[in-house]
Amino acid sequence: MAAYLLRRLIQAALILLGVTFITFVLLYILPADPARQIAGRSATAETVNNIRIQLGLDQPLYVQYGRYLDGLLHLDLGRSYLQKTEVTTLIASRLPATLLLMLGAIVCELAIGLTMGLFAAIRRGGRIDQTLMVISFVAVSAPQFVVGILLLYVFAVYLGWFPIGGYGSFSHLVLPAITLGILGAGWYSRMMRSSMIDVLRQDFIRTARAKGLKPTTVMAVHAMPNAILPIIAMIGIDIGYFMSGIVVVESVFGWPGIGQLAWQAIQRVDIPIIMGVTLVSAFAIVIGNLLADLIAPLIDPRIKLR
Amino acid sequence: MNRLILTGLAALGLGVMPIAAQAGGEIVITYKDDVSTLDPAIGYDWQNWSMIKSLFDGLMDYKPGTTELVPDLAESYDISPDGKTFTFKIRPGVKFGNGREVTAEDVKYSIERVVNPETQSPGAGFFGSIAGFDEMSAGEADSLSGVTVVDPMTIKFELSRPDATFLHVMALNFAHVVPKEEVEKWGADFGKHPVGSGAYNLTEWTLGQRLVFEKNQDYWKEGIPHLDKITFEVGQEPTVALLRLKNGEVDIPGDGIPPAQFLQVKDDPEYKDRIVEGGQLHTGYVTMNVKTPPFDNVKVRQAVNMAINKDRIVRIINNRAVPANQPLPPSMPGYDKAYKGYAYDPEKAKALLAEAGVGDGFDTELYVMNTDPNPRIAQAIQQDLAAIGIKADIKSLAQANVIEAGGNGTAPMIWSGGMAWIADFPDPSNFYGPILGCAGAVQGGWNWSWYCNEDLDKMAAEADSMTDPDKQADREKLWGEIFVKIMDDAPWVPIFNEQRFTIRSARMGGDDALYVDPVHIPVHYDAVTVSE
Amino acid sequence: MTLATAPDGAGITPGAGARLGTVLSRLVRRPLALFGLAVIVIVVLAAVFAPLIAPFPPDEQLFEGLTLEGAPLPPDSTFLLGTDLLGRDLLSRLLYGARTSLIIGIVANGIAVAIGAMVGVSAGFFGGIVSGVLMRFTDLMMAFPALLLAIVLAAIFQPSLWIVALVIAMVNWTQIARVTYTETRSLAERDFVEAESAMGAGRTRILFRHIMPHLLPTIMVWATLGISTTVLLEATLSYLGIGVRPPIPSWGNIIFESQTYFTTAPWLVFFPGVAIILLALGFNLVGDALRDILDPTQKGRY
Amino acid sequence: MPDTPAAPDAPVLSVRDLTTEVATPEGRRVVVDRLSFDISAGETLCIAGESGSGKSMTALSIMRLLPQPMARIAGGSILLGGRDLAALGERDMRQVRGNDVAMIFQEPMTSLNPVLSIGHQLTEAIRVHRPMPAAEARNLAVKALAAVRIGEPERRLHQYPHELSGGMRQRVMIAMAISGSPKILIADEPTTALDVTVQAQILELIRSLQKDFGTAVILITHDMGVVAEMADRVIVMNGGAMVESGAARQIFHAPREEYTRMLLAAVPRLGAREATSGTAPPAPDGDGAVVTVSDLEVGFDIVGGLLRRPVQRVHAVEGISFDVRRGETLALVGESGCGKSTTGKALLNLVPWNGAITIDGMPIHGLGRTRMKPIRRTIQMIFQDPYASLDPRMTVGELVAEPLVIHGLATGSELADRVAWLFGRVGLSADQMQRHPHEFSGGQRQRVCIARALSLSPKVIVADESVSALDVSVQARVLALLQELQDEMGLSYIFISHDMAVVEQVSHRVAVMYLGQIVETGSRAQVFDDPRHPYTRRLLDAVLLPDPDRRRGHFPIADGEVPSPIHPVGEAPKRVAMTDLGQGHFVAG
Repeated sequence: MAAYLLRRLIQAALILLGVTFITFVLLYILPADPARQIAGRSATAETVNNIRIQLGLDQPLYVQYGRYLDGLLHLDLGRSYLQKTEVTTLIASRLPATLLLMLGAIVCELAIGLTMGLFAAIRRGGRIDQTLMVISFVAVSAPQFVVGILLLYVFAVYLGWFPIGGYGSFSHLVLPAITLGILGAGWYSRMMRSSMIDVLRQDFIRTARAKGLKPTTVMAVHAMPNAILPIIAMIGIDIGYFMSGIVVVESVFGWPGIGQLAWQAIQRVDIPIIMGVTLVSAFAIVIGNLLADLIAPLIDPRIKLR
Repeated sequence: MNRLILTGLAALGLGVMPIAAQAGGEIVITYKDDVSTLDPAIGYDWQNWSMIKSLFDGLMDYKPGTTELVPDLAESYDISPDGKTFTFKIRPGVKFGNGREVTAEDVKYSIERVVNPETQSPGAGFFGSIAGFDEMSAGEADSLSGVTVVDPMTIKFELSRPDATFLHVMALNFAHVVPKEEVEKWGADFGKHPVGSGAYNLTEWTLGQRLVFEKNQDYWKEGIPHLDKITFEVGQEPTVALLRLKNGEVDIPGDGIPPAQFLQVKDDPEYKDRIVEGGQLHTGYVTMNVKTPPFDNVKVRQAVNMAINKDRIVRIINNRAVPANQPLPPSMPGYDKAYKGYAYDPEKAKALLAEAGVGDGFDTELYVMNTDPNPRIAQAIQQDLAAIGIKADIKSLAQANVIEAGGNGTAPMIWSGGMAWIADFPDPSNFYGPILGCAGAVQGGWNWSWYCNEDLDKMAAEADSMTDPDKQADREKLWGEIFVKIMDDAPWVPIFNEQRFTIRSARMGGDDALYVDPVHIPVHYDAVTVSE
Repeated sequence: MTLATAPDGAGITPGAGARLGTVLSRLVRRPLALFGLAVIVIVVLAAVFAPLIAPFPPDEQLFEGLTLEGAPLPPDSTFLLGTDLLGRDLLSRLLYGARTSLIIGIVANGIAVAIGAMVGVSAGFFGGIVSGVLMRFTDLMMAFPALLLAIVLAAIFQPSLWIVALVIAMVNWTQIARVTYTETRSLAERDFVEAESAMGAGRTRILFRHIMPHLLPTIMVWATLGISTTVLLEATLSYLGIGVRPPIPSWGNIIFESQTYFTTAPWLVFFPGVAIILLALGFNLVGDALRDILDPTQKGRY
Repeated sequence: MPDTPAAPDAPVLSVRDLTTEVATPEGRRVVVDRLSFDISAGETLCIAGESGSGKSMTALSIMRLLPQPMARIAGGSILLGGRDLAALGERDMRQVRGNDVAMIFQEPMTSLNPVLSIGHQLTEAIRVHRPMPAAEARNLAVKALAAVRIGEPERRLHQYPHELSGGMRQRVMIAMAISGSPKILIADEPTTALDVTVQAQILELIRSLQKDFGTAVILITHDMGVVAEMADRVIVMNGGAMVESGAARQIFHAPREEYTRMLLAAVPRLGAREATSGTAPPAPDGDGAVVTVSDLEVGFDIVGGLLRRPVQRVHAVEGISFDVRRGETLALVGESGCGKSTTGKALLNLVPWNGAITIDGMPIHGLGRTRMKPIRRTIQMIFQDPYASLDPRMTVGELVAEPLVIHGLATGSELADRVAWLFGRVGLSADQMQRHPHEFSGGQRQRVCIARALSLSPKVIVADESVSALDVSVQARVLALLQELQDEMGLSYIFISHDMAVVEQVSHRVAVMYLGQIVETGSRAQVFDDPRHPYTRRLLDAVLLPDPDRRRGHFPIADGEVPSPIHPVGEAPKRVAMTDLGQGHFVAG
């Protein structure tokens, strides 16, 4: 186990290294000059060049990258070009909100998606199944902005049940989490449905029924844990998706997540922030996958970590 | 970044407006983007511009709601007859947030800090006329030879050339005064921990969530500011901010009325009275790269000028602008009211193209920033160009990429929207040098049409050396000529001058002009009031 | 993965044409599949005959298409589905947009599925170093922010439909690779694969004739589910400047352009939204049915 | 239907005119046709029949666990203590399941939930009908495990199904079934998937539990040996209907119906080889061995640690040597995990191995796919599970043609003719070629496999448990076919099986394998008539005879787990030394 973890962490480090490298190269060849962004429009070419030299942007790629890695070793992600603040500070300030929304969204996704998938599987081919399938398609195809604003309209403005955006309390979390939950539920419900149909065909379900167990027990205790296995890997992937930020939902609900930070940075070629956010989201994906792999054997004892 | 008031009536009324009776109160303002920095040397976007103005003060300022220059930290100033020496007497007893008095040393320190290349200030270039600027910005000198502290309360600026805009420069945020000890204490993080001598102090900044400004109890101006507290909530979608405004949770949506809701709000009897309209020193234009064929031919450029239906474009943005025919906005001194420009005439445009030898049209690219409504405007331009046979591919990119394409000359045409020139101060010179003069037509410059006319450069230099206030009218006339000459060469298609629309909550008081203040955008935080 | 059989199967299996015929006739007998097929056919016809059906040119900004204040018009007798923010006829744009969206949905998704399946299958089938390299690369790409890649490609290349398709494919293949990898590994363990080896079948044959066909159901699910996300992803890319070039319409970019207007001009979001959902649903229904029909073991089951 | 008072002699369960239908695309099909029977407490009723006879459907009908929504009870009644199960609501039926009627299934591997611990599954079964504190349920669970003779029951509660052997899992299933003290236990092919020695243990266990609890047992099986061993009364079913019923002795000694007689005749009987096998083993002729194996070793590494180095090694085959001559059948006998299948695979180079193997004079060690290809025309394999070893997405015609296509031996009409001929040769009609494997019965599928193996005209066929999944009558026919082909073409077989009765019927020589090594080898007569190794004897003892008068009697039910072939790297298991008993009869030790 320890050896497994260690090996996975080494792998993770290599993947992160790869991600930083690719990102760095891409940003290097990106036709946009950070120095010009900093210098502003009153600057002379000389000033811009001066800034370029100060930031080391005139150096060859490998020198710049080497310097970045050196900083990374000291947990130094550099300072934002335009905000002048440490990237670690900027990301750290956004992290709690991002994590909270991620958690809320995943809980909603699973709650909505798995329930839908479960019912569709039980009633396979029936009217409920078909209705749920259409709903899942609507969910997958709906634009985040529209869903978000609609929910906001109905539940915050019209009914007044929740605050109109913002961050701080549980009631602030509900609507953004549900918005993301609805959208993700489309995928999860499809996966759950097919996975559940597979499980319900298994012999051990018949055994459970033969014991005289209630249908709910058969479902919850015997079918669910088996059906949920392929979905865990998906959650791992999701974690990364949420960590890289969900710009639209964040801005609709005024949620201070990483997405808006990243979006602004990309618009303005604020390379240290882009690198930092990339690194954090890649880290989250890697950790998410690792977690998924670690959780799987807890649910299915047949899976061995080697 | 300055705006001139359009409604001269309001401006007049303002000068005599008594200080409102109500004092105190708290308001909430929302923004979509987080505030990047509040360091006056760094901050250069329209969102932090006025925030910095409320936290810091400079030697000069404008009368609220107008573009009329008034001394601020300066008690008085004196200009030498040759227009090359400016001496300011500093108001005594003004204190920084940390309790220390503002001195001439602070002014010198603040301006040298901006010029110092290590600060990487985007405003350094504004101080180019101060003697010793070149040495300092090249890193050869530690200070500006032209700035002298005469006594603790007197500072003298010597210029290397006459600069008619110098007082405006002294009103820029970049010239605002910062306390050295605080800057050194916070280092690069000063922008997140600003300490100034302004009307407000920053008391809370939760990154990505909110900033809180509280009244500076020691502020030297009597009765200013009116408000006790302003909360800026950031990260809010304008559509949602409007919903919250309707719900009474927000007093001013900082990003204005979202285009999608504009007509709805405008026609809503409950809100239409709360909408404030104002002009701004803004022109939206299309550049044509005069170095790239076929735009190297003036006839082609003129043809393009005639091909674009500006009225329709204005309609697309819900009439929130007026069609433009020259680079200068109408409220800018030097604007030529008589100039008619190129009228919309596709037939004549086609004829011109034929004369230029491209009668069959040609393919080109139109760069545009990717935020609404710019791609839409670009499509309208695209359709108009197609009507005379020019096939323009739209390249809709992030702001930084468009700026890059303009600066390195790869973009044949650029629609300036979203990155457009809004003047930093109300002077025509600000509309020339970087964006139409030879100085800007270099790698990395802002002159995206790469238009360089040596004669006009000379005329511009001449106009800027006319520092004598009495010659102001001549100077404006000269500038007007320059821009008309530019239009003959037609490196741009001026499309429209945008109007600004703001909405405020019912409880917000103060003159309308304060809400479309030409300098303090969107609102003059120091001057507005709130009932309750 | 093809329906056709090897030429030397002649006499033992019916020809490809005959089989396609049977598949079609079986498809048509299922009401849901028939509905799906009808949707796809209608969309394809709309795309092909757009110039004939569309009441207006798709990119003509009609003077009477906007109010004097510049607001789009709701559906009426002239503009059956209303007009967009530039005064263009929405119906015409939807009809032409079907071309873009079909191409994006099918090509981009197809490339993604193809790359994903190829990587997943190779890694799962060959194992060892191949698997290690491919799957680590997949992990790497998965951890890489797709948006950034898209932006850089947008700034470097001339955006065109095919670049868009490529970028979408680059973004979408990793998950498919993972899924097919797992499945291939379990397929490779199956008895009949061993039986083929025992018989002297080469790796290629086993791969193409005996493993790929079994991946079809999984791939089908991903391919059909991917349609709508792909169509919407194209819209996101449009927004970043790497989508199809304006004024070419796509269902995704129509929605994206006008989503903030959905309270004031709901038709601009509603109609393209319904179109995307219907198309995705159509593909899914047909995909589901095909999966059942093509899987001989499912034949005769409920 | 009058209410039946619970008299001591009254049947516990009384089935009358039970009719069950399954919906198919072609319409409804009756799978159980007006079946009636009674069973009393303490009695064992065997329902015997081949696949598709409706015996499992009967069991599922009683449990009301028919696959939904395709199958339903169309008529008749199932009376249990005055209640008609056929008409009971689902809620009431739940009270019956596990409480009055319990069931164990054929596949212990898949019938237990892989993600729940044994303890969970067991206590759940206990508490569902008798609510009680968890601790008490645990005690009962331990008792139940002890009752099915599972060692260390406390520890087992924490284990998961995959950590137990097949026999152990079936015991857990039985423990679960009896934990509710049901009146009736339905056992659907409880031992079919198990090794012979384990089968014997399980049957013994059921019998002793029945004795202790007085449970009525309905045992469903296709194996007449099991019927003879267990039944008080027998129902023979065919095509959904009852063919014959009666006391066990009567059925076996005086079957009234032709079908019953046929069924009994098909059962391979140990020691009856002279009576059934017409062909005497051919004298080993002089032209030497077609296959020689010497010192074959097959091992698999289990990796672990940071660098994924091998930490353990499965010694699947540990130094075995044998040869097979032309026209000869060598049987490799042993139980699961003894290495017999691995040996078969090594012969076709499907697993990496060490040692020396020559096929028809060609050494095959280290040959890649390409160089191995021509050799595969000499040696072919038939796998255990004909369904799993046929690609379900191809038609059987394509499947049979495939080897010819792969080796480029025929194309076009020649190919079609050849395939048609092969179909005919294995007793299938050529018009079935366009169907898919799932449309065939098990026996037919195995014929397809044989046709496929034959298509290359090999000299040697490795038949890995090729008949063990088949019904007896089918098994007999397939065996006859193999025999016929051998006589006709001079094929050599390596016949891998766990079934001593079958082996006795077909083999010329026998090699008994245990833990990867051969423990006894010799001619059929030597091994069967004079078994020397204790393991050989145990295998023979475990064989059930289809004769209720010759029940095996007591068979030790001890919790016998086969020792593991897994050893740490560098620690090879001890090789056994062979003693020559003369005339080719060798025994370990």
